[in-house]
Parts: sequence; C-alpha cells; structure tokens
Amino acid sequence: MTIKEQQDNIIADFEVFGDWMEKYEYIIQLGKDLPLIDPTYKTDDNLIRGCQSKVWLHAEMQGDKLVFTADSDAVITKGLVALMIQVLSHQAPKDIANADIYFIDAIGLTSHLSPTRSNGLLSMLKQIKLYAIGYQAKSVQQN
Amino acid sequence: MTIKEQQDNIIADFEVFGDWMEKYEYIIQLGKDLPLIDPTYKTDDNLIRGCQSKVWLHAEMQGDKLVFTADSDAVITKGLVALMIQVLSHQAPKDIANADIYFIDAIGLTSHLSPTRSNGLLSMLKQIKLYAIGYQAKSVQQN
Amino acid sequence: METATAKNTIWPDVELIRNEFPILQQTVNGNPLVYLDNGATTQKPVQVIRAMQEYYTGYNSNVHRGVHTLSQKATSAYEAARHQVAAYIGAHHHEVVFTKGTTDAINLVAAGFRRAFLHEGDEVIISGMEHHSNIVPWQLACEEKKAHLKVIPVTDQGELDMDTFAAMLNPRVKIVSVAWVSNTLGTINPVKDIIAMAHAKGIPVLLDAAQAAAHTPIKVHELDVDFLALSAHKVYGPTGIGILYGKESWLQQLPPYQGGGDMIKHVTFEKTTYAEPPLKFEAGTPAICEAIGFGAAVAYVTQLGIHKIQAYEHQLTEYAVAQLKTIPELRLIGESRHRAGAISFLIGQHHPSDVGVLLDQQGIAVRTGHHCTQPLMDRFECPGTVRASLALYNTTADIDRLVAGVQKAVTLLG
Amino acid sequence: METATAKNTIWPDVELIRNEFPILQQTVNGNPLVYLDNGATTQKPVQVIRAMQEYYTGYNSNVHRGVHTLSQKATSAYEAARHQVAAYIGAHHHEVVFTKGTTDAINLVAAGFRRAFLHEGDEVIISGMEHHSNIVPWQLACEEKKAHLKVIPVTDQGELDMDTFAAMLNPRVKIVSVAWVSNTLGTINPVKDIIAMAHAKGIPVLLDAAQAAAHTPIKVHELDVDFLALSAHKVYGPTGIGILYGKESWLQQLPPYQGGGDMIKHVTFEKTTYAEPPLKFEAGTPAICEAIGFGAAVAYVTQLGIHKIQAYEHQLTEYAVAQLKTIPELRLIGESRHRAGAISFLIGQHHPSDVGVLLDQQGIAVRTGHHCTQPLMDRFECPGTVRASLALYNTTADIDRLVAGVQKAVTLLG
Ligand SMILES: Cc1ncc(COP(=O)(O)O)c(C=O)c1O
Ligand SMILES: Cc1ncc(COP(=O)(O)O)c(C=O)c1O
Repeated sequence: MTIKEQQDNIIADFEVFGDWMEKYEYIIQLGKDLPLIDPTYKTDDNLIRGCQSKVWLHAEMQGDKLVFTADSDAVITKGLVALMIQVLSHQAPKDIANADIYFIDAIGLTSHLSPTRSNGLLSMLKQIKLYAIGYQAKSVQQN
Repeated sequence: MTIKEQQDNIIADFEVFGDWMEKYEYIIQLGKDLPLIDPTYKTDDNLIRGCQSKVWLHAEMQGDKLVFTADSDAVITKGLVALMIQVLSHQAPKDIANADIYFIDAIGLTSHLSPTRSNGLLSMLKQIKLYAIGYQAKSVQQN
Repeated sequence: METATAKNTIWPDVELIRNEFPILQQTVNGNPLVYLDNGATTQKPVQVIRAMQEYYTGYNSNVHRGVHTLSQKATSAYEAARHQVAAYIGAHHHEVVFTKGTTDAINLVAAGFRRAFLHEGDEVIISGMEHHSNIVPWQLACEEKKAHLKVIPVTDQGELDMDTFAAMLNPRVKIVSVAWVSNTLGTINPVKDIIAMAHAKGIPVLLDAAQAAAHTPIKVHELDVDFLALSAHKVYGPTGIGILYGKESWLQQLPPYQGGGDMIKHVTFEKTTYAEPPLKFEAGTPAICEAIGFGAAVAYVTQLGIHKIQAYEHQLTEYAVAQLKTIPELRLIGESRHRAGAISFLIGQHHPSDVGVLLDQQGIAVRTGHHCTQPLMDRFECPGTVRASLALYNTTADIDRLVAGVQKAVTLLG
Repeated sequence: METATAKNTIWPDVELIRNEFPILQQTVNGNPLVYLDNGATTQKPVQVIRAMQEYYTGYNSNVHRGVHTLSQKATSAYEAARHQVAAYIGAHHHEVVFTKGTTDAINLVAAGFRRAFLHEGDEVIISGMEHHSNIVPWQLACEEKKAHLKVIPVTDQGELDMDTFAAMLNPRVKIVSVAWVSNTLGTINPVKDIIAMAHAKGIPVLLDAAQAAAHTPIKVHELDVDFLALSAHKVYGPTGIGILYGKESWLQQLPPYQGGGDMIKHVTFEKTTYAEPPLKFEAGTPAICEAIGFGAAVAYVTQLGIHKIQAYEHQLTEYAVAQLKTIPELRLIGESRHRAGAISFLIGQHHPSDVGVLLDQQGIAVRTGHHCTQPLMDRFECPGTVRASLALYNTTADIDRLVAGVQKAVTLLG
C-alpha cells in the first residue's frame, strides 16, 4: 500500500468511532499492541525527548524500503507512533521524504502533532523525514 | 500671622483668579520676586534634587523663630517655594513641626506636591519639617 | 452532589465568585471547564482585567520623571499598586521591588550574592523540593564563584528533613533559599523554624513564596524573613510581574542588578550613583499596567479575605485527597501533614501524560510532567506526576469531576 | 488649519486611525489631549487591548509543558507572537528572545559578555547619546572585569563623530553598543556604517532600537547586526515586554542569563543542561499576555505599513521643526540631517519643567528633563530639554497646538 492508501485506510477506520472514548480506546489498544523496539535500539541516540513523554525511533533499510520500529513510555503517544509507523514504515525513502501527512488532522488528533504538545511526536515525524532524506541521498550516490 | 492665617490669606488671594493662566502668572511673578538665597548657602548640602528641577533651602534661627530662604532653578517651582516660605518661615519650630499644610490643595495645585512630580517640592516640605523638629528638640534640650 | 454541597460550609457563595472569572464560563471538548492547573497560573477576575483595560484606555503613560497629567496618573497608580502589594505581605512599600516574577526576583538576589557576598568555598542551601527557578540561579552563582550548593533532603512523605538541615548550617553558608509551599507536593514547609534556625547562625533566608502567596497569609515582618519572592500570575494577577521583598538593610547592601533608566541617581561616563531601593532594582520602564493589575488582584484577594480563602481551600484539599484516595490504583506523591495548593498523584503504572490527555478530553485541566522539579522527580523515581492544584474558585463539584475523570481514564487505559 | 490639512498628503485617513486609540479621545485640563510623549511610551490601539483581553477571558494558561487545551492555546498564541515579532524585524523566530524590554535585553547581553567574553583591559564602545539603559549595564560589566568603557563623541549638531569612532576600533574592543535613533535628539545614526566598520575588525554590534522600532523598517539580516533590543511599549504594544534579537551563533555562544523554569533541558543538583535558544534565555513564566499583545501591535503596524508610517512621520517631523523654528526664543537641541521621533528644544533661559507644566495646563503632553541621557545633557550643557515625540496618530493639528502652547508659555514666563 502506498502512504496515501495507508492514511485513507486509517481515516476510514476512525470514521466508525462514535465518540472520543472509542477513538482513544483504539489508540490505546494500538499502543499496547505495537511490537516493542528491539531493546538494543532503545538507546539515548534513538531517543526523542519530549517534555512529557519519550519516544525511541530506530530506522533501517530492508531492501529498498525504509523500516521503522519505535516505542514510547506513554501509551497514547505509543498508539500514535504506531499509526505513524503503519503509514510510513516499509516505504521507499523517496516516498517518505515527499509524503504529505494528513491523516492526523483528518482523524481529529491535530493537537497531538502540535509543536506545543511536547510529546515528541512532531520531532519523531521530523526525524523520520530526515532519515528518509538521508537514505535517499545515499541511494542516489550509490546509483 | 500664624501659619493658618498665612494659608488662609493665600487661599483668599487665589480666589480672585479667573483661570489657570492668571494663577500661574501670579506664581511665576512670585518666583521672580523671591529674594534669592544668599549664594554662600546655595551649596550641595542645601540642595534638594528633584528629577526635574532643583531646590536649595537654607534654615536658621532668628531669635525663637525659624527663618527659611530658598531658591529653585525652575521659576514655577520657585514661585511655589515662595508660597511655602511665606507660610512657614518666621514661625516657631514647634508650630512648623505641627503645621497642617492645606493651602496647596485649596488653591488647586495639589499635583505640584505629589510625590510623583519630582520637582523637589514635597522633599522641601519634608526638609522644612525636619529642620523644625530638629530645632525644637534642641530648644527643649537647652531649656 | 449531596455531600459536595454539604461540605462547603465556609463559602456558600463560591458560585457568585466563579461568575467574576469570565474564563471559567466556557466548555472545553464539550464539557464545562474544570480548571485545576492553578499551580501553573491562576485565572483573573474581571476586577483585574478591568483595571488593566482602564489603564490602557485612560491613562497609559511612562512613570516617574514626567510632569504631564497622564504621567502623573500612571505614576500614582503604579506606586499605589506597590503600597497595595506591600500591605498584602505586611511590608513597607519601599521594601517591595517589582520584578518580572518569582524567577526574576530569585535571580536578582542570586546575582547580587554572586557579586557581593559569595566567595570560593562558601555554601548556599536550597532543598530537594525546589522549583528549577530556585535551583538554577544558585547553580549559576555558585559555579562562577566556586561555591557549593547544598540540598536539604526530602523525606518519603515529602517533607524537609529538618534534622539534616540543622546539621547543614555552618559559617560557610551564605544564604538559605527554600520554597514556602512545594509546587509539586503541596507541602507547606516549616518556614518559621527554618528562619529561626538560620538566623541563629546569622544566615539570611530567602523564601520562594510563589505557591504560598494565593493560599496563605503572608506577614514578612512577623516572619522576619530576609527576602521573599512571588509572582502575580499565581495570585489572580497578570503575567509579567512579581515582587522581591527585601529587608531594607539587605536592599541597601545588595548591589544593583540591572542597569538602566529609573535605577540611577546620577550618571556620568566616569561614575554612576544609584537610586535608593526599591528603584535601585527597577531598571528601565517597569511593567506598569501589570503592576496596576497586580494591585487590583491583591485588593480582590484582600476583600475576599485570605484567611477565609485559606480555610475554604483547606476544606477543599481535604475533600480532594479523601476522594482521590477512593481510587484504588491511585498513589499520592507527597503526603505532608501540612499542605496547600497542589495534589500530585500517579495511577498504577500509567504515564502521567496519558492521564492528562484523557482528562483534557473531559474538559478537566490538570498539569502533568515534572513541574519544573526534576530533582524531586528523581527523588521519587517517577517521570512526572499528575497534579491537580486548587484555587479559591474551585468547588467540590470540580473535585467530583476530577475523580470521575480519573476513573474514566483508568478504565480506558485498562 | 488650511496649511495643516493641506500638508497631510500621505495619510488622509489619520482621523480614522486616531479613533482606534481610545485614550486619545479625552480632554486633559479642559482641552482635547495632544499626546506628544511617544518617545516615553506609545498609546495602544483597540486591536492590542482586545487581544490581551481575549487572552485573559478566553485562554489564559501557563505555556509550554502543558497537555490541556488552554495551555495548548496559550502556547500556540505565545509562539505565534514570536513569529509575528520576528517577521516584523526580518528575523527567524528562534533568534527572538522575549525580554522585559530594551533595558532587560541589553542587560542580558552585557551580563553574558561580562561572564564569557570580557577580560581585564578589554574595551566596550558606546556613544555619547546613549540612554542610561545602554550605559549602566556596560559600566556594571566593565567595572567587574576591569574593562574600559569608551564613548563615541557627539557633534554640536547631535551626530556621532564617525572619524573618532573609526579611530576607536581596535582589537581590545569586544562589542560596540549604540542607539539606532536617539531618544533625546531624534538623530538617526548611520548604523549600516557602524556595523560595517566594526565587523571589518571582527567586533560585534548591538543596536538599541528602542526609538527606531516604531519609526523605521528593521531588517536585521540585511543589516547583519549581531544583537538588537527593543521594547513593545514604544511600538504600540503593552508594557512589560520587549525582545532581544541575536544572531543564532551569538545566542549559542552567550551563556544563560537567568536560571529557572523553561530555560533548561535537564536539571540535577550536580549538573544542569540548557534548552536551545531562544528558550535558553527565557527563564520562568514568560510575560505571556504581553507577548500576545506585542504580536497584535506589530500586526497592527504591519497592516498600516511601516514605510507609510515612516513617510508620514517624516513629513510631520519636517512640519514640526519648521513650525517650532518660527518661535524666536526657541533653540533646537539636536539638528541632525537624519531624524525621527523626538524633537528636543529649549526656550530662551526658561527651565524645561516650567514649559512642561504650562503645556500640561493646555492639555499637551510632552516630556521634560534629561530623558535618561544625563551625559548628553552635560554635553549640551543644559539641565534637560522639552521633548515632543511623534507617533503615527499625531497630526499637523497636534503640532499647531504645540506651537501655540509654547507661545502661550513664553508669554506667561515673560
Ligand atoms: C534609546 C532608548 N534606549 C533604551 C530605552 C529603555 O527602554 P525600556 O525602558 O523600555 O527598557 C529607551 C526608553 O526609555 C530609549 O529611548
Ligand atoms: C515554587 C515555585 N517557585 C518558582 C516558580 C517560578 O515562578 P515564575 O515562573 O512565575 O517566575 C514557580 C512557578 O512556576 C513555583 O511554583
């Protein structure tokens, strides 16, 4: 699935929810399900420090796709991290770098991505794009 | 004349003025008329520094009366200084120390005596009272 | 709601008071706002908002030095505000320096001590429950002078270890600087004892009263405290202003902090002489409108009565603690016998921010995180807490909403 | 009045603008207020007053660190204000530090230089027309480090002696700190030249833009200035706030100023690491409402157009100077070829305060005194001046009132 398809899927998933509680129940569930990052990757180097919660993010190329694993110490953040990874992991660096991320807005969770939330989510998105740009540059060099 | 009579006289004088211009013309005239302080008294010790204008004040006992001479570098301040001296000079220290100064209010120049005016007038009044209290204490000691 | 209403014996008219706070009349995420983040900042009554608006629409002008009418009015109002705030803390007006807030006030003292009184090997005593604003200024000063920062330990209950404090007092200590009330634990520290013990050794004391000022009567002369700092925005006043109280003798000794307009007597390029305190410490155009708003705020509190507020909040705090304790997964962080303002807690293993997000969804504003007390969080080995902090306009109904909100959060977090 | 109306070709709608300033719609001592004390502080348009009221009635909350809705709104608005002010001066938002005002901003830099860059025998260059706020902070810093304060002389016309300045630049000079526009003389200094000359020797420059900000377009990147300070209250914004602009590299190098909440990354009692600029320099709860009001103020000015304001004020200044010169006894203090804002004068031998008092009686607000530039008064051998200072809402009618008022004062003073 493309990044766009992934996002549209999530938006469709969220449309069924009647109220904020169902929405958060789902996010919390996602947070609980997220396969934990390999502990060896839960390093300070991979740490994105928000004022409120911490996010760890690890990136590696598998073939021509960029694969992310991640974790957070707060379960709602972790759920949102899971959504972000569902959308952006296993994609080509070029597509990630150019991706327009609109699903957070569309599912009504804009505030979680605001620079003032300091849960590390916005920094995580920035970091994901930086990785993508980095690997893109590398692959261009290698070609 | 007592301090009270002096004040009531001034209030009566000011009653004839039709507008602020006549009032200030009179004050300015007073400022110009005030016999200058003896230059030897125009010292830093006798200086009361307001932010806006300077006031010099000299006190001495003549018999059992306290006599003030004064000057200011601003003519309106000087005129007001002249009124103050008309009221408070040549009076017994005790009477000066206890005096209730109400004429400034009554002639509508309250703002010139406000602590925020920084023309040195309020400080001058304080200084006059301090002199009076000082001389009063001295005369009590000597008796 | 039965019990809730029954509880409020002290202040039956709290609903009338709530009406004076326009911001409280709103819904957040579809629910009437429950504002329990008063430790961060309090809301402002119309009296304060109006005083500031009157200033800007009626007599805004720069203060001191001006002969024109607006300037006179502004100066009078600014100085009247100083008198009001001084009266609120039982001080003389010339002992009250307007600052940007508590942080600015503490920095002023720390910088003065750095410059004039701190030498290599000297010590500064703070406590383990201090706000960063009462830690970092002293770290900066000590670092520059190779002096040492000493920390009064905090007990498991969240109180100061006074025996250790007693043992820490020695001739190298140049100042003791501690919070009156902890912004995280709600602990009211035994400031009278602290002052007496320090004074017995000739050591001055600074009280960080940021969290005391809205909850406790303050009488600086009775306390005999040397310095005291507080912020208007935590006492129903505007942002951008606070005060440093200093004993006259200390304000005389302390070197000037910032240089600029208003704090001078005479300036030449060779030599500058300084104005008398408090102006000596008020360089530049002050926060005029804010000072006036601050004056209106303490007038408001005074009119309601700080003792009455204290009694009401005490009742409310007891109620809140009792109700919160009914939640099985809840663990209080800080269980001092003497408390005011803040109530910190954790829910099972849940991250405070998760609880905060779910409360916000229900229109309940609490603060989550380290509350600018990271060393204290390290002490209690938690990444932060959920903190509900009370003000005079909170009600038992607010507490009930909080408890129900936490319960819902617990259910959702599973 | 014929000529007056005829003169205003640039801004025919100035009366509409005046209506946006509630404070101007009043009489003082029986006369419609003529406010010509804008150098001290400017009046505030309803847009600014309203923005602040909306804050307190709608979303007052402490910024950063909060997850609840009000805190998010307040933080967004606070940071949006930083963007607005940054745009106003052509800076990146992360180069803009909110301070209490110009004085606070200059002290921040002076304290940082004292701590990190000034050593015994070093020099700091200021000018002979500086405001006390750009003199005393450097005196304090130099005194502590046994460095020397050097002063660019002022010519009889009230301009900087640029040849002497050129000769003063040497490797011992650690910073040049000068006013862009003189608050007393109205002189616009050749800041581009000053910066170019200093940079040629590797010396950074701080511009005190307090009196430039409301009158002149500011483009810090084009200017290539290292630091720039200004106050909101002189740009139609609230009291209690201003900014320090600093080049990113300088803000990185400069040590923190005040310690406290918000300026840290991580605090332990052993070691504290600091946040990135600008937060590194914003300790404690900021002046949140004031920042938002400041944002509204620059938005207001931007919408009117600073170039248009500049052109209008230029015309008005020329008119004022010409009209004042028709008074025989009047002597201008400061006759620079490039001027903005302030017009200082003396009337014969009359004391400025006498003139000020008589103008106030006529409802005309000017400032009299030393304008916090005592060394400059010594230079011109006067105890002070009468200063009329203009803003965008002044009109030729105001100038006519001023001139008539001065004439009446002259008559009365005899
Ligand atoms: C040139 C100049 N610099 C600095 C200042 C100080 O500004 P503030 O008092 O707002 O800190 C002023 C205003 O008084 C000024 O005119
Ligand atoms: C105990 C304590 N000290 C100091 C401060 C700092 O106050 P401000 O941020 O208003 O300077 C606070 C508030 O944040 C506080 O709670």
